Amino acid sequence: MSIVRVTKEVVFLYKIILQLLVSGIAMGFVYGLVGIEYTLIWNSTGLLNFSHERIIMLGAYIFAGSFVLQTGLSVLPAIVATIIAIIFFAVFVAYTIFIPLRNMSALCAIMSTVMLGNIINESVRLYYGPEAITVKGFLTGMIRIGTLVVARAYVVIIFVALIILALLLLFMMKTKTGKAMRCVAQNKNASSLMGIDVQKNMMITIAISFSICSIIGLLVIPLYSVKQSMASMISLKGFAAGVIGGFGSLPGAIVGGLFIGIIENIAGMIFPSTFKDVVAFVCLILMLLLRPSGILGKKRIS
Amino acid sequence: MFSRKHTRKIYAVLIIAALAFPLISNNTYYITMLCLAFIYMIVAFGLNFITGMTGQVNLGTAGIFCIGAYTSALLTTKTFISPWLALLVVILFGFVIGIALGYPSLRLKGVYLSLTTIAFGEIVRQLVNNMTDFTGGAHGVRAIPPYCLFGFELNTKLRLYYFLLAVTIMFGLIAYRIIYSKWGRVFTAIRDNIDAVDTCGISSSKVKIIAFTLAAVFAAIAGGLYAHYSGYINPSTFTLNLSVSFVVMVMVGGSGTVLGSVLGAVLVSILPEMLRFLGNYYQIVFYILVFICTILIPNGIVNVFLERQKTKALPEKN
Amino acid sequence: ASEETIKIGLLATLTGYPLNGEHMAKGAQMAVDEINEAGGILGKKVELDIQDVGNTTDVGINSCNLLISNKVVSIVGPHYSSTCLAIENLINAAKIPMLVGGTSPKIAKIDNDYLFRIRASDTMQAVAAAKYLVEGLDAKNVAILYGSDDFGTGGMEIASEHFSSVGVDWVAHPFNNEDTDVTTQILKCITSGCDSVMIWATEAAYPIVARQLYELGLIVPTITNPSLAVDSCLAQLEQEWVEDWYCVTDFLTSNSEEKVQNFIKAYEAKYGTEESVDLHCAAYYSGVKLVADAIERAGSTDTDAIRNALMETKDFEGIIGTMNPNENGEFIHEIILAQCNDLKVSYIKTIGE
Amino acid sequence: MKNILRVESLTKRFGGLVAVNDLSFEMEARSIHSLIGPNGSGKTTTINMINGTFPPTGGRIYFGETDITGMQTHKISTLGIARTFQNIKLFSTMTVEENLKVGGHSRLAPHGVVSYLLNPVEARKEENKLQVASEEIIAMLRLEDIAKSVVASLPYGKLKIVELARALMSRPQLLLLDEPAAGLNPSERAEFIDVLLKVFESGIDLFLIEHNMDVVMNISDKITVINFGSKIAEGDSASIQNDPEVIKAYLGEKYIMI
Amino acid sequence: MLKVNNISTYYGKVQALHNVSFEIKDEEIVSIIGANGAGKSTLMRSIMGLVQPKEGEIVFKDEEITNLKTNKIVERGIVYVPEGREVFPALSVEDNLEMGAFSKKYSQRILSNKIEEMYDIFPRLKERKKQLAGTLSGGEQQMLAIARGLMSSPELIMFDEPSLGLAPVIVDDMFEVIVSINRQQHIPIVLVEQNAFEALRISSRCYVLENGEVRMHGLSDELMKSPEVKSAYLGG
Ligand SMILES: Nc1ncnc2c1ncn2[C@@H]1O[C@H](COP(=O)(O)OP(=O)(O)OP(=O)(O)O)[C@@H](O)[C@H]1O
Ligand SMILES: Nc1ncnc2c1ncn2[C@@H]1O[C@H](COP(=O)(O)OP(=O)(O)OP(=O)(O)O)[C@@H](O)[C@H]1O
Ligand SMILES: [Mg+2]
Ligand SMILES: [Mg+2]
Repeated sequence: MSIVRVTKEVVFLYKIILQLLVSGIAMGFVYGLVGIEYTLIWNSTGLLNFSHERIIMLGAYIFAGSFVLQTGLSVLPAIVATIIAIIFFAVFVAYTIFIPLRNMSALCAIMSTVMLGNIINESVRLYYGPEAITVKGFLTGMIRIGTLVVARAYVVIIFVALIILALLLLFMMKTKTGKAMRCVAQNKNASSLMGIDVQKNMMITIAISFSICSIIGLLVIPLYSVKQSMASMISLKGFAAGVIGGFGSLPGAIVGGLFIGIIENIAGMIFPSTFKDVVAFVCLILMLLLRPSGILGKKRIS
Repeated sequence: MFSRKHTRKIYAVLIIAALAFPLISNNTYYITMLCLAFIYMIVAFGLNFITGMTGQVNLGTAGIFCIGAYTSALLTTKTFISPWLALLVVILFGFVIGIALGYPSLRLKGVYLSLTTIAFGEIVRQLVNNMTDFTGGAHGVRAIPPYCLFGFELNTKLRLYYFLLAVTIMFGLIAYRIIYSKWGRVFTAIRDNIDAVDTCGISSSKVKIIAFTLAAVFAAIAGGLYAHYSGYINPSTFTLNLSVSFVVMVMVGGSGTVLGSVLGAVLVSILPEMLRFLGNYYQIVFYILVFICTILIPNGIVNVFLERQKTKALPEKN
Repeated sequence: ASEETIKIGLLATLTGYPLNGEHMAKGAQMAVDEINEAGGILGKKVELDIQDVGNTTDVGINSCNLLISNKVVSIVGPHYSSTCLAIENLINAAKIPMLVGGTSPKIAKIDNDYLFRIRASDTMQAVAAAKYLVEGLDAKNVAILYGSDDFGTGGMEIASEHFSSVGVDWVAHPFNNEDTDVTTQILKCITSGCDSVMIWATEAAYPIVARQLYELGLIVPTITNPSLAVDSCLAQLEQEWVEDWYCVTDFLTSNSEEKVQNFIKAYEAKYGTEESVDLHCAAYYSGVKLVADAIERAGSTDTDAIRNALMETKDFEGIIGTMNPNENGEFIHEIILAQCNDLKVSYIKTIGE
Repeated sequence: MKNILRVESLTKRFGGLVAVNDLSFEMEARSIHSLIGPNGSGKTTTINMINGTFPPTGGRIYFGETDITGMQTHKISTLGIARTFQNIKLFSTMTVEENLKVGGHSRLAPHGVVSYLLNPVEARKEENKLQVASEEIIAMLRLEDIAKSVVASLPYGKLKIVELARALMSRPQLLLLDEPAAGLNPSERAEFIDVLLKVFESGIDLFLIEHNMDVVMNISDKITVINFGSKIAEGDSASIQNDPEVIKAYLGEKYIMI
Repeated sequence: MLKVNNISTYYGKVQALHNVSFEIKDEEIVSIIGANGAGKSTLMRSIMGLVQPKEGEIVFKDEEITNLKTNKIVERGIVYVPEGREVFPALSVEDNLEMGAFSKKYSQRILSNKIEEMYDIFPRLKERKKQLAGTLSGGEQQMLAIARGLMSSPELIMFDEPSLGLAPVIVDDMFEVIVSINRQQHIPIVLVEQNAFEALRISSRCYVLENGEVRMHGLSDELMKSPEVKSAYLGG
């Protein structure tokens, strides 16, 4: 009798842990995708884009607010239109901010991107209003595998993350533009002496990074709906994912994301659940102190 | 254009203006706003050592400020000790945090350090928010008693104003003496080339920790003052946004100068209020102004006028 | 100029999260417009001075001081208890009555003669919800999921106290407002073997919590705080996530009472039909009307007179309930119980104190 | 004669690469000692280890009688070893004078922050000392005209001298110079030699890495030549110039003594 | 080939070049000498568009290039090997070389041939080909910078103090390489050098810069004999 109960409990616990792992992995890919985007911009401009959370949000708003609700486009054309709109925006931002200021100090870069984010945020509030927007039926639903459940959106996210990762790796390693990006990040003067169009290169980087942001924005709509704070936590954790995985390494970002996703879910089970985020950030700090190069990162040279 | 000598005159004018202000207008609105600006100034003075001078971006100042505020608030409301005694504990905490935060700064540079400080701020906020039994959680702490000075309770805005003004001047003086001293030079040297600092026989680790500790002590003390100024604190104040505001104060005002921190703190705490007439648009206008400042004058407003910066190398093309 | 108009202040969260200030402002503005159309009060026009409180104490303190220095005769709002707590001593010193929408039980405990509350307190709401779970839905083992902010924590404390007092088992699991995943919390509830769920959190949390409760299969009788009944919140949910959920609320568009329906019509006529009418519109509309009524009865704009008149209010018909102040300055003593079906929240009954 | 510097079987590996291999040499007090060798032979690596930039993989380093192997850079510096860098490391937003003052910080102004704040008189004294010392060195190296310029705007050649000046501010016993004359033309080099000799006469021993043979051969008391991290020759300039191995590996057939 | 007409360049308010004119014809080696801070590098940077001259014009193969962006100028066929190496520190030696040919659309095969060519000139680089450029020794970096400049088979090369930090034996080799590039591939070369003696020896003409102005110019052999040049730049 009691043995039966014990085994039942064990099975129950096992299922719970499995479910936690699966959810952790799913969230991990969200973080990882965000981390990829950070890494990309970091690799190619040596700057960190702190407005990124707001770009994710902006993408979601443009998609849901402008194209789906106002213009009434169906989902697929709306996605394309959103990415195009965001690319235009990226070009604008690149030529007005990043390119003229390409020699600015890290401090200045951080502050100006933070402020850019704030401006985007307020503009969105003024234009779309403060209320959350939803796109009914977009990527909703779930998938059951035995007793495990995963939201359909997560599956799409994992899929898209892997595709983006693969494409970016190919792009960075194999194409000339991709290689030029790495040079521009290291030494803009020398890059231009190699015949690299530094400005165009930066613009492309920013456009790619912004489009990835908007894709992230679209993907998380079914999870958090379109509101101004939708990306605040994932962007912070995405940051952490990038660092834990090894800053500068694209696959590292995914690994870091998975690490955080799983650790925080398991920690949430052991500690009071609200300490989940604390655990994630403590991991970040420990990682930075013990192995600043991250899980996959190479040692940096000074 | 003015040189360092002129800044003395400017300080004198500013102090006289601040002393006289309540005589001209004793509108609580303005007085309170200035009180807050004074508190922010102290934080900015401290942060200037790290962000303005050693060039490390600290985005966790709100966390230190928060610890200062909660330490003082909890000690005075739970154990009923005098706010002054609590202040001693706050200073002690400032030291400890400064060293604890300074330590990672030895191994991490640039964005890595910024990230750590963000994480630190976030950890503090979440802990304060979620350790409900101890900190009162999201409800915050209320009825924090005011400071007492020579038997006077600093319970009116005017008394508080003069008290905070005096404290701010004191910290401004300390900051001024540090900036224009060998320490100021070494802090800047750390930003410019850290390897060379060590070969000059100076332990760069020690200097960094000194900078962080100074900043932490300043921020913690300001936090303590803040708790008693506002009488009520809750975790929602101490967000990343606040940390960003502190950096904005240092940057927009003028990094590496006391006058810059003064100007920055006044701008950041008062400008949005002055823009309220813009209604719905006041925040965005404020952000746009700050944004323009950061990109057009990255060294801050004051440095545009300081003679020294003229000889500075211009960034080259590409 | 202040001689010719009567200024009423409104403190609303117009910037920063979470946002609801726009609805507050619209509701209050509508009340002011109606009053002015009807000839104003005491022969003077009423002017609404709207200030943003952001979501930090600092901005709250500044805006409150600004209103005081603008010589408003009373203040309506703010909506969040933490902001109320931060500025309550200011209005006490300035002797200006303030009608807040913060529902935290802490507010009632404050000894402040100028502080009034125009919404049902959390104590009432949470106790009503908890009671209904136990008595109406026969809960034996409740799981409380609550936001870790002051609102959620307050509700959880009250409800859990009630559960303990009637001998019902309970567990409570908090989440942060920024949380993007509450699987752990829900799994913890499931492991506790709960037979019903109570959710106490701000609107922002619902899309995630409701979705994951459904996905993870914790489909049991569920009751929530008023957020669920807010249209903008419902709009973010799918039908199957919240089917048959209960909630307590102070305002319901489907409430068939005439004053409510008239209010909704007027509001939609003024601001268009896409605007969703919610409790923020209704509560602060009522607040302004209440102040106007008090000024009229006081016959002067002296703030002490207004305060006294407010205390003497009897059966003032607010949109979210009949308003009668108790000794703590609380005006609302009734709450609606409602149920969500097919993403529509329908009225079940009104529960008194 | 006493040794001021003694290096015993010094080895440094970077991964699989052996940059310095079992290198031993001694430097006498009151001498100018040069270390030369082909590019990438481990010269910079050697002085990096002497000054504590990174620890050696093996071997020991003695400064006088003190074992300084693996000590931290700033400690080594306070013991009396200063250095300049091959890729100039100056405080670029500061003026030349300020750079020098930082250089003198540890020797002339050793007080901590708290005592600095509490004792303004002492603080003023320290600052004066720094001022006097920096003026002295500026005069000695003839940097008066650029003393107040911000370093970032100076041409390469000047920067080398500023760096030397900063190193002198700590009044070291031993100065490690990594290609100090690179970027100077022959006439400037001739002047520079005078400066170096003046420095030497003021009581500072020089350990010199340099590819300009006019500098090396004219002032060195002893020259150590390394290749692939190991010593291939040692002696005075005459013997080095005629050493066939050195000619083959480093000087080249065309080298003629000037 | 390249003609610089009366350019003046400023850093902020400080004028670094005063009305400098300069010319290089097909197939010649021109050297530029001058004291520290004379403005030699500034002249090079002005030509490359790294700093914009305020006045004057720069003409390359009869087309004005004065206000073109650096990368466009490189595409026209001018390569500048800057002072201070400026290698890409986080790229390997081989990747650095590859980037040298960025402006050219080489096939993979030609690219590897080119790289092999460079390894022949500087065997040291071959030994270090997988090493990150930032960890190379100073001289190795200098070799890499020179080799990287040669990668794109330019129409004009400008070297800024290429001998800086190189061992004597390598310096000899390097000057030989420069001469042979000029002789065999008929590429004109601008050589900024502190090693004035060598520079004058291999160049046909020479410019002497002083305080941002052209002080003298003429045939190298003649300048070499000038007492002024001798005392100021040749060390006696
Ligand atoms: N970035 C800069 N900002 C301000 N002034 C500069 C800058 N770069 C160079 N200068 C000034 O321009 C003048 C010319 O410098 P340049 O580097 O062209 O000299 P150079 O002849 O190449 O000297 P060197 O032989 O030392 O390399 C110098 O007086 C220098 O101070
Ligand atoms: N961090 C490192 N990682 C790998 N290899 C390194 C590192 N630092 C130096 N090396 C290698 O060690 C060897 C010695 O370098 P070092 O800088 O000591 O040479 P050097 O004698 O100073 O040469 P130069 O005269 O060119 O300056 C070089 O081949 C270099 O590539
Ligand atoms: Mg070297
Ligand atoms: Mg030069």
